[in-house]
Amino acid sequence: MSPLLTYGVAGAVLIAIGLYALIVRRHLLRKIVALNVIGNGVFLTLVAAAPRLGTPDPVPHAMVLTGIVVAVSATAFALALAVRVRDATGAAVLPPPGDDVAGGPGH
Amino acid sequence: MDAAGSLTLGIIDGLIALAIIALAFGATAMRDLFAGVVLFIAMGLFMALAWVRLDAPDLALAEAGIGAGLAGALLLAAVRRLAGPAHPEGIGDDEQP
Amino acid sequence: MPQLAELPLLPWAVALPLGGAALVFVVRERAQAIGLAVGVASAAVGLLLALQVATGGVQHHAVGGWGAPLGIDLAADGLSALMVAMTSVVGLWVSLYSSAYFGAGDGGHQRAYFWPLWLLLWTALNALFLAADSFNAYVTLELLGLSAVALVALAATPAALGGAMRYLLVGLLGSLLYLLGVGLLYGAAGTVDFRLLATAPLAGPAAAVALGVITAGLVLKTALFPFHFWLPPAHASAPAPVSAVLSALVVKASFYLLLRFWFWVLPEAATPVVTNLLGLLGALAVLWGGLRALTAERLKLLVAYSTVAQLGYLFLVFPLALGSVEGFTAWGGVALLLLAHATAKAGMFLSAGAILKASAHDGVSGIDGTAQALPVTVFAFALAGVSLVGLPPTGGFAGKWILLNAALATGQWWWAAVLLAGSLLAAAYTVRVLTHAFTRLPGEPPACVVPARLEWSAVALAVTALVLGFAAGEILELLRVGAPVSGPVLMEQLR
Amino acid sequence: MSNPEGTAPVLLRGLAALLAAALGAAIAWALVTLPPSSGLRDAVAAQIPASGVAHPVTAVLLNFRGYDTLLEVAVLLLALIATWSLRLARPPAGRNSPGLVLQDLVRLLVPLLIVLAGYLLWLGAHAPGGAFQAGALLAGAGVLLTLVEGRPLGPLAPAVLRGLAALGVAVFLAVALLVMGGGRLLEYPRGQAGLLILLIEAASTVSIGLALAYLFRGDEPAPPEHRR
Repeated sequence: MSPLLTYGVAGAVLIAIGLYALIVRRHLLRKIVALNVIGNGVFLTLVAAAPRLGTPDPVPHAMVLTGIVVAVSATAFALALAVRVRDATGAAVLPPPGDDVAGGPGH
Repeated sequence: MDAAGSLTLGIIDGLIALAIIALAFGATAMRDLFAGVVLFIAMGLFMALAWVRLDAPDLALAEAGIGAGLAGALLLAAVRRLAGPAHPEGIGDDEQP
Repeated sequence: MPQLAELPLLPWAVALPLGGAALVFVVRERAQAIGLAVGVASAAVGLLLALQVATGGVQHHAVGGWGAPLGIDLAADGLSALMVAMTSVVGLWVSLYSSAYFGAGDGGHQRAYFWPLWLLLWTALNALFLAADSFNAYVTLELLGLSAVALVALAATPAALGGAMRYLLVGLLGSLLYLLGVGLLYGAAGTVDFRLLATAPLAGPAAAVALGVITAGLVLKTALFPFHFWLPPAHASAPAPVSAVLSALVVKASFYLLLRFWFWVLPEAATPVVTNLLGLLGALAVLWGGLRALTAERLKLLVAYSTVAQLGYLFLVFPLALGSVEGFTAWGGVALLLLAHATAKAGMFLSAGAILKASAHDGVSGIDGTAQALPVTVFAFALAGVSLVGLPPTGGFAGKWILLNAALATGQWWWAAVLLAGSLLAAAYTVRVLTHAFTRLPGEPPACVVPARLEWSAVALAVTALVLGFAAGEILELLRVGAPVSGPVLMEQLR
Repeated sequence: MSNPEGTAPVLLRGLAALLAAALGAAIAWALVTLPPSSGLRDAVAAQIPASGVAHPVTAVLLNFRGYDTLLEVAVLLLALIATWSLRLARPPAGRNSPGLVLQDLVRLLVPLLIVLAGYLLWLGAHAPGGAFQAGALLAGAGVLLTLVEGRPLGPLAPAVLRGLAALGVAVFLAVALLVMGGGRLLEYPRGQAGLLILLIEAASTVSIGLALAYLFRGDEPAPPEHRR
């Protein structure tokens, strides 16, 4: 098996693991880790899908580099928001999606 | 490259891929948040190895520095903040109710 | 003065709000004045761009001079131009509204952060609508999602923070699925450019899986039933101008990308099963969203559920226009509905924000008597409601009527039934709000404490929704520029 | 979704597992059946001499697809603005005081990291490296300083700090617009591409390092007045 295919399949498995954890785990931090696992899976898939002849194609490498920076930016903000949610609600979990939650007008 | 050499490399690739998968599973399934984050960082380091094997040294550098290093530092800081006294639920006990 | 055709409006439509965002972040003391000025200028560029496309046809700009597939192209066809124009009009009035909405109450915190975040969101919208490159569209999607979530969290209530968190997680999953699909398409075609993808021989499992995950990711971000669960809490708990932007523009961005992929890149993948499934989910959204709006206890939640319902209509484009000979009828109807909803819903959220500033509590019953205190604002709400219901001569009517004709002309009367049922529900929830607003309270009418800019921005948007009905012909003509479907517009009964 | 007991969680977990497995299998299937191709490798190689840099990934990031990178630097700035807009509470002041040895070690490491970052930045023109890796090193130095001293940088006027955070976007955008003239956004004049790319990368490195370091800290050092 070529290394591309090995890591590509590993990427597919990571996406599956991350998606399962994102749905099932309740703690926000774990959901954020799950999203990062999905992200890493997508990055592996991206590179594995691209060049299969000769020397590597730099374009997907540049794309994944962009993806890594975007992912860490999103992770930093998500973690800060999770801490803020915990501070406001007392628990680092998503509040139930119940709609008519009491709350002040949007201001 | 001779057949034995490429077989060895194939085995190494398989082991790195398996390590990444196992660490990803552990990172999302660990009951202890801190341990989960540590596994996630370890996964990032193995990802860097994978990028080396995929002829992507730029990604290896970025993954080690940003993906594992900084994201790991951010996660550890968040674990510490969340483990603070303002968190009555404590850590762990995490399955969907 | 240089010729309109030669102005490089595509890059400026992105560069202007981006530079403005950086500037208002650094020069915080003047954020409001600079932000407003940049907003007005960005709106002008966007509207000029629409004019440029209307008079000069499809516009291209090869960033860096390389051209696809090596470089990234910007492009504006009729659809892009309309989306940018919509962003400009809504953005202009929301900017004006916000300049009076965010006071100095919390040490100027909301005001200091609203402007850079809002201008970054505007940047993302323009960049997304003008992207001719599917990977570049991924970066704009992330820029859009993160700025939208941050703007929701600006409200800082527990409800808003929870809503923002759910919105963020769903949004990030959606973008990652989209990115996965783009990566697979690159593997299959060796390009990420929309036009080159459209001509590439895409077939096999990779193309199918790519389209599947892209659709899943974008449907999640567009809040199509049953993936709408994240929308009402986020849209209802955000500050009012943010709610307006989210409902009017942000959900349209991911829908726009869906159109790019289904109508341009892989139209041959549209089997009746898929198109009817998307249409069915849209129909369920219309009914479910309408019912929930009818029973919602809070005013802004009612308006947010109305968004869930109105987004459902847009998905009728798949069974009615994809692969149909008279495709342009439904295409035009949906585009008109999209624009009418953007302006009407923005007007409705803006007026709801003003009403809530003057009412007892945020329950629907809390707005009793506001028609006396804020007649102008309640008028705006009512006018926006008329367009959402689809009564003549509003833009909502024009869109629904054309869509109705498309459904009947292609013998798919059941979609027409959905349109009618949705209109009845919209009428019911609008009347429900207005009944409360016009309930006279005993005693003196309460003093009006709302700045005039809040009231008149809402009116302007509601009136725009009305005017769209008269401009339907011109809009459809612009929409034909580079349209993926053709055929006459079947609206004889209207004219 | 949040039904404390009963069978719902098992059902949810089963459905989630099914969905995840189906998705993973579909992706693997797509990858296995993908026909071989060379992507844009040859197109990149053909234009490398005109790109101003010798390293293909840097050429793609800062020239061919530089517009992506401009928006990416904007995403990082956005993450910083968004995080600061949350007004996180500062963790309790009594943080564990680091040992003297650690402090000395950090004082030794930080200059080393900064020099290394400069080297990586310069290296990016012709070898793996560049603004993001260099920025990550700077951020690492900032994280160490935050751990030891509570902040990544010495006292700095708030507007200056914000200016440095926005420097990457500002310089990138300014160059992109200035070279446009009558032509295209980000179309470097022949012969000057290498220098302009280095300028953009240097400014971006500062902003990337700063943004990542302050994202680690979490709160804004000098938020709008009258906070809390």
